Amino acid sequence: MALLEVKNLMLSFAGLDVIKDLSFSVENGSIASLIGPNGAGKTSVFNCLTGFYKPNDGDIIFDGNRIVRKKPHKITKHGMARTFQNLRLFKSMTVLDNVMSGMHCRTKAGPIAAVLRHGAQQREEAETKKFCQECLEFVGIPEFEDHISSNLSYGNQRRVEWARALATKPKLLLLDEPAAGLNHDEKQQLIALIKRIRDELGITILLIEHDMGLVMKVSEKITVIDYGQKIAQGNAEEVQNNPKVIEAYLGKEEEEIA
Amino acid sequence: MADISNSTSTNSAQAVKAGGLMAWLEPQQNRILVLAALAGIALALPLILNNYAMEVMSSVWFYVVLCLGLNIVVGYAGLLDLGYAAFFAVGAYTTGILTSHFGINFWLTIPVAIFFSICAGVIIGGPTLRLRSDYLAIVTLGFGEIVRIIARNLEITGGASGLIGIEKPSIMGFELNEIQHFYYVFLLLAILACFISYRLQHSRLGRAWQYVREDEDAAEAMGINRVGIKLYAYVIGAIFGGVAGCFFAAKMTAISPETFMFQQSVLILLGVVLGGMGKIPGVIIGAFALVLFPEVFRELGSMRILVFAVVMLIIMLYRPEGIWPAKK
Amino acid sequence: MSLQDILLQQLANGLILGSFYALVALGYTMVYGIIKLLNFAHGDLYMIGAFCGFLVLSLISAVVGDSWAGLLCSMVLSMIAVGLLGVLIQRIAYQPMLAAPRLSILITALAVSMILSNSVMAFTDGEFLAFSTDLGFDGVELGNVFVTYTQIVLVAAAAILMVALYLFVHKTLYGKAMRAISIDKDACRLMGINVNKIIALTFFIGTSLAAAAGIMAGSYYGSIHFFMGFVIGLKAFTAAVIGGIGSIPGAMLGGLLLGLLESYGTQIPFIGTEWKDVFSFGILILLLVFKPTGILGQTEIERM
Amino acid sequence: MKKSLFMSSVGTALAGMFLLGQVAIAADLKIGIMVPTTGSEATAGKDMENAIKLAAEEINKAGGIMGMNIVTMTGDDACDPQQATAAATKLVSAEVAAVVGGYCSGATLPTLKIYGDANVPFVIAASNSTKLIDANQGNAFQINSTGFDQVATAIELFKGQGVEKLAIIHQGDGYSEDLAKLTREKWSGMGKEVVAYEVVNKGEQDHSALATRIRSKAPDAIFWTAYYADGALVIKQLRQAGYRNLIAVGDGSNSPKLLEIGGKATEGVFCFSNPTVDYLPAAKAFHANYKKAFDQEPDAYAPLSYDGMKLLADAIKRAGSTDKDAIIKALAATGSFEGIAGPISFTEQNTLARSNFVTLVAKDGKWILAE
Repeated sequence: MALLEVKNLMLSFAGLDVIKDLSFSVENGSIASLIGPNGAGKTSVFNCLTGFYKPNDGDIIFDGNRIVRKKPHKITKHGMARTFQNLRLFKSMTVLDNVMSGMHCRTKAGPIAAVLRHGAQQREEAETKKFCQECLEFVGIPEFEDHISSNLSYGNQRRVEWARALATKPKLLLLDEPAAGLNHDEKQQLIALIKRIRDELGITILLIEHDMGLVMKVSEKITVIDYGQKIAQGNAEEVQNNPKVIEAYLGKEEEEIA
Repeated sequence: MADISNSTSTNSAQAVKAGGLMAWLEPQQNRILVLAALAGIALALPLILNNYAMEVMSSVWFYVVLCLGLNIVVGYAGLLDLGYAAFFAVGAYTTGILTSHFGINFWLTIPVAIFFSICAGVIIGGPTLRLRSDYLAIVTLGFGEIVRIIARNLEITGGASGLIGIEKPSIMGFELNEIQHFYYVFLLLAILACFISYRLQHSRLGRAWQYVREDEDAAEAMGINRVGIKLYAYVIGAIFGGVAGCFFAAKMTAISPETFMFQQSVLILLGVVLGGMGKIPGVIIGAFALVLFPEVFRELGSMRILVFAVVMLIIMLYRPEGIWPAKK
Repeated sequence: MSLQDILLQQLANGLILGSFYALVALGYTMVYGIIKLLNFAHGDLYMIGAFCGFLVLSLISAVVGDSWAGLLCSMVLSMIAVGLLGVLIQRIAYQPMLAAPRLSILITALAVSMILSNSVMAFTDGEFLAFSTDLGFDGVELGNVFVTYTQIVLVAAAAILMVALYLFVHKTLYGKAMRAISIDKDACRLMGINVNKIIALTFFIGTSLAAAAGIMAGSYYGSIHFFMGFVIGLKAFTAAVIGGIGSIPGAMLGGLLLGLLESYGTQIPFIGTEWKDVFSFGILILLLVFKPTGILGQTEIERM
Repeated sequence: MKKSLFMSSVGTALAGMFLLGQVAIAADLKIGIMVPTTGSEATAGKDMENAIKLAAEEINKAGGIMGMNIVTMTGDDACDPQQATAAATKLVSAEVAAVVGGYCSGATLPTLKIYGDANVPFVIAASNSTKLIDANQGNAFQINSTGFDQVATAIELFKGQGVEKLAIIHQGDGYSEDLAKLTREKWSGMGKEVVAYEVVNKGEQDHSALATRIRSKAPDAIFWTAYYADGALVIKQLRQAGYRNLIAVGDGSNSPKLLEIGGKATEGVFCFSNPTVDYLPAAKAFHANYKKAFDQEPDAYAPLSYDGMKLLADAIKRAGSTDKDAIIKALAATGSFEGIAGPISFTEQNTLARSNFVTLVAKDGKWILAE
C-alpha cells in the first residue's frame, strides 16, 4: 500500500501554473526521489505536501488521511516531517533545544503543567530530552547538544535539521536538497545516513535532489517533473534512459548556454 | 525557590560570561543567596519606609506584574501588543462592577475577572494572531481604544466618570486598607508573577514561544501550531493584566476610563523594552525605572516619556537585548 | 435642512476630511511599499509639519502677510524641511534596523513617534497654539449647502499633490526605480540602482506630503497641538489598509472612502457620536482579518 | 523574591531620601498644596500653587498663625488618579496640618479617601464635580461652586433667551459628561426638549459632520460643557456649517485661548465662569501683588486658591489649635469669611453655600460680563 498518494495536483500563482495535474505515489518503506530541472516546481510540490501552499485542485492522501489544505502543523502531527532547502534552524538556540522542537507535537504539557511542574510534566520533559539526545546520537553529533546551533559547521547544521525532523517521530521524511553544499565525504555519509534512517528506523523517505549521482545511488523509485508536470517515472536505470528526461535536462542546459 | 537565570533556558553550559557580576551569579547557590537577600530587603522595606515611599514601592510591584504579563506576549512570543491596558481594564472593571453594583466579595471577583480576561484574550487574539506583526500592533491598538470607549459609554461602567466606592478586600475579617497591606499584596503578586513567568519560560510552552519567535515557518513545519501557541501567550498575558486590574481597583477604590488610555499601554511596553525583552530581571528593572523616574526627577516629570523614548531608541539601535546583560 | 441637503453637505464634509486622510495615507503606503515598515511616526510628522508651517509663517508673515501667499510659501518651505527630517529619521533610526526582526523595527518606529510628539510637548508646554490666518469665511452657497473658498482650495491643493505624485511614480525613472525596489530590493541593487538613495527619496516625498497635510489642517482648523497627529495617524493607516497598503491609488481611494464613511456615519440613526471611533476601529479590524489586502492591494506570495 | 542588586540599592537609596524628607523644623506650620505641576494641566496647577504661596507669604509677613510660620509643601497630582494618590500619601506622610488645592476632579476623587482616613482638613479650591460630594468623609470643603450651581446658571440664561430646543455636547471625560448629564436631566425635567446630546473625541480636529448633524436638528441653543481647546474647533465648525443661534460654554472653556483659536466665530458666545480677578472688585490688590510676584497674569483659579489658603488660616485661628478635628469643626462653622472671590460659608455637604458663577459673553475677542 502506498504511504503517500498524490492525485491530479494543481497549483497556480497569479494565473501561472506551477504544478499541472501531477500524480505520483510513494510506497511504504521505500526511498523515493523527485527530480527535475531548476524551476520545475519540486519545492512547490513539497510545500503543497506539507501544507505551506494550498493547491488549487487535486488530492493528497497520506497514511489513509486526506491532508490536502490542512495546516502544516497538523500534517506534521500525522507523521510527515521535512527539512528545508536553505537551513531553517532556530539560530540562537542550542542544538538540543532545536531538536526538542520536533517533540512538541508528540507531547502535551500546557501552561498549568509548566507552572506546577508536577510528576507527569517532569517525566515528559525527561523523556523528551532523552529521545532528542538519541536522535542527535543517531545523526552522529551527540557532543554538540549544548552548542548554539548557528555556531556549528554547515554540515553539522544539516544534521541538526535531520535530528529535528526525526524527533517528530515521522512515518515519511521529506528531504529538500539534503546534499546541497556538502563536500564529497559528507555526501557519502549522507547516503549512509539516509539508508540507515529507512533500514533501522523504518521511515519512508522522499527527497528532492540536484546531485544525480546521489539520487541514483539511494533511490528505489524516481519521479521526474518538468514545468510542473510528470514526464517520467521508474527506477534509476529507466529514468536515466528516458528520452524525455534527457531532453528536459539537456534542453534546459542548452537554453542556459544560449 | 527556583533560580532566576537571565538567559533563555539552556545555553548555560557553554556560556561565557561578560561581566564579573554575571560570572559570580552563575553558580546556583550564589543566585539563591542573592535572591534570598533581596527577598529579605523587600519584605523588610515597610519597616524603614514612610507611607509615601511605600505607596511608590507598591506602584513598582504593581507595574512589575503588568510588565511581566506583557513580557509574555512581547518578550516570549514576540508579538507587539499596543493595547495591553485593555486587559488591565477588564480586570479592574470586573472587580469594580461586581463589588459596587452587586455587592460581591472582592476575592470572588478574581476568578470572574480571570474568566473575562481569557474571553477578551480569545476574542481579540483568535482572529488576529494570524496577521502580520505590524498589522497585529495596529489591531491591538484599536482593540485597546474600543475597550476604553465602551467603558466610557456604558451605564454600568459609570460612564466617563467611572466607578467610585469600590470595596476594599478583607481576609477573614481583616480589612486591607492601609498602604502597608497593599505593599505586601502587590509584592506577593509580583513574586507570583516572577515565579509563573520563570516556570513558563523554562517549559515546553516557553520553548515553543521561542521557536515561533525565531522562525515561524520552521516552527510550523516542526508541528507547532503557531496561532495556538501565540494565543496561549496572549491569554496568559491577559490573565496577568486582569488580575493586576482587580487589585488596582481594590486599592484605588475608584477607576475611570482615563487610566486605560493608549498611553498606559505604551508605558507598560516601555517597561518591558527598557530592561530587556524576555528577561525577567530586565523587565523588573524596567518597571522600577518607569515608576521611580518621575518620583525622583520631579522637575523632569513631564519629560518622562521623552527621556524613556530616547533611551528606548538608543537601546533598539545599539543594545537590542536591553539593559540587563545577556549571556554570550 | 432637507435630507437631501444634509446628505450633500455631508458629502462635502467627507471629501474635505478624506483629502487629509488621503495625503497622510500616501506616506504610509509609500514607505510600507518600499521597506515594509509601518512607520508609526508618520502621524507625528504630520504634526511637525503643522508646527513647522506655523513657525515659518510667523517668521515670514511680516513680509508676505498671513494670507494665501504667506501660507503657500510656508507650506513649500516646511514640506522641504520636514521631508529632510523624514530622511534623517530613516537614516538614523530605520536604516540600521532593516535586517533586524520586525518586532525591533516596530518598536524603533514607536520610539521615534514618541520622541517627536513628546519633544513638541516639552517645547509648547502641552498648550494649544492658535494658527491664525487671514482666510475668511466667504464661500459659495449651492442650495442649502455651503462651501467656503478655503475648503475648495484645500481639496484642489490635495488633488494637485496627489496627481503630481501619481505622475512622478508612473512617468519618471525615479518612480520606476521606486516601484522596482518595492518588488525586489536585491535585484535592484544588482541592476545598479542606488537603493538607499531611492529609499531616502521615498521618505522625503511621503513625509513632505504629510507635512503639507499638517499645514493645511493647521490653517484650516485654526489650532495645533502636539497630540494632533495621533488620531489622524491611525485614521490614515486605516485608509491605507482600506485601499490596499502599498498601493498609491489605493491610499487616495481609501482616504476619501474613510472620510465619507465617517461623515455619513454620524447620520446613522440610533447610534450616537460616542460610538464613532468604535465604528472606525471596527471597520479596520474586520478588514485586516477578512481582507488584509484591501481594495487595490495585491496578494503577496512568500517562498520557503 | 526576584530583584537585582541594582534595584535593591536604588530601593535603599530612595528609602534614605524619603526619610530625610520627613524632618521638619519646629514652630513651623506645614500646609500641603495638591495641584498638578506636571502634565497637561500644569499651567493651571502652577498658577494655583503661586496664589496659595502668595497667601501664605502674606500671612507669614503679618506674623503667621498663632506665632507659627506657614511652610508649604507641594504634592504633584499630575491630573492623574494614580499619581494623585501618591501625592496625597506623600503629604499625609509628611504630617501636614491641612491641604489646599485640587484642580482635576478625577484626580482629586481618589485622594478624598486618603485625606479622610488620615482626618486631614482639605480645602478644595477648584475641583467641583458633583461626584466629590459623595466621596467626602466630612473633612473636605469645596469652596468652588459645584456643577449643580453651574447648571442652574445655564438654565437661567437659556430660559431668558427663550430657548426651547437645546443641544448639548461634551468631551467624554468625567467632568464634562457630568455637567452635560445634569443639564440634560434638568432641561428635560422642565418639559423642554434636548434635540441632540453628543460626544466629541479628545484631540480630533474635524467636527464638520457633527456640526451638520446638529444643525439639521435646528436647536435654539448649543451648550458645550467641555474645555476650550476642542471647544474652539467645534464652535468654529458649527458657525461654518451655518448655525447662527446661541452658543454657551461651560467653565472649562473660560479661557482667552477659546477666543484666540476660534476667532470671529466665537463672537457672542456665552460662558459660565467661576469668579476670576477681572470681575472681582475685591481682588484688585491681589491682582497687582500676583503680577508683581510672578510677573504674569493670574489665571482662572488663582483667586479661589488664594481664598482657600486664607480661609484655612482663618479657621486655624478660630480653632485656636492645629488639632485636625478642631480645624475641621472650625471650617464647617465658617460663617462670615469674606474672600476676594466673595463670602464663603458651607452647606451641610461642605459645599459652597451660594453660587459664585457669573455669565460672560465674548465681545471683540474678549470676555466681558453679560448683562
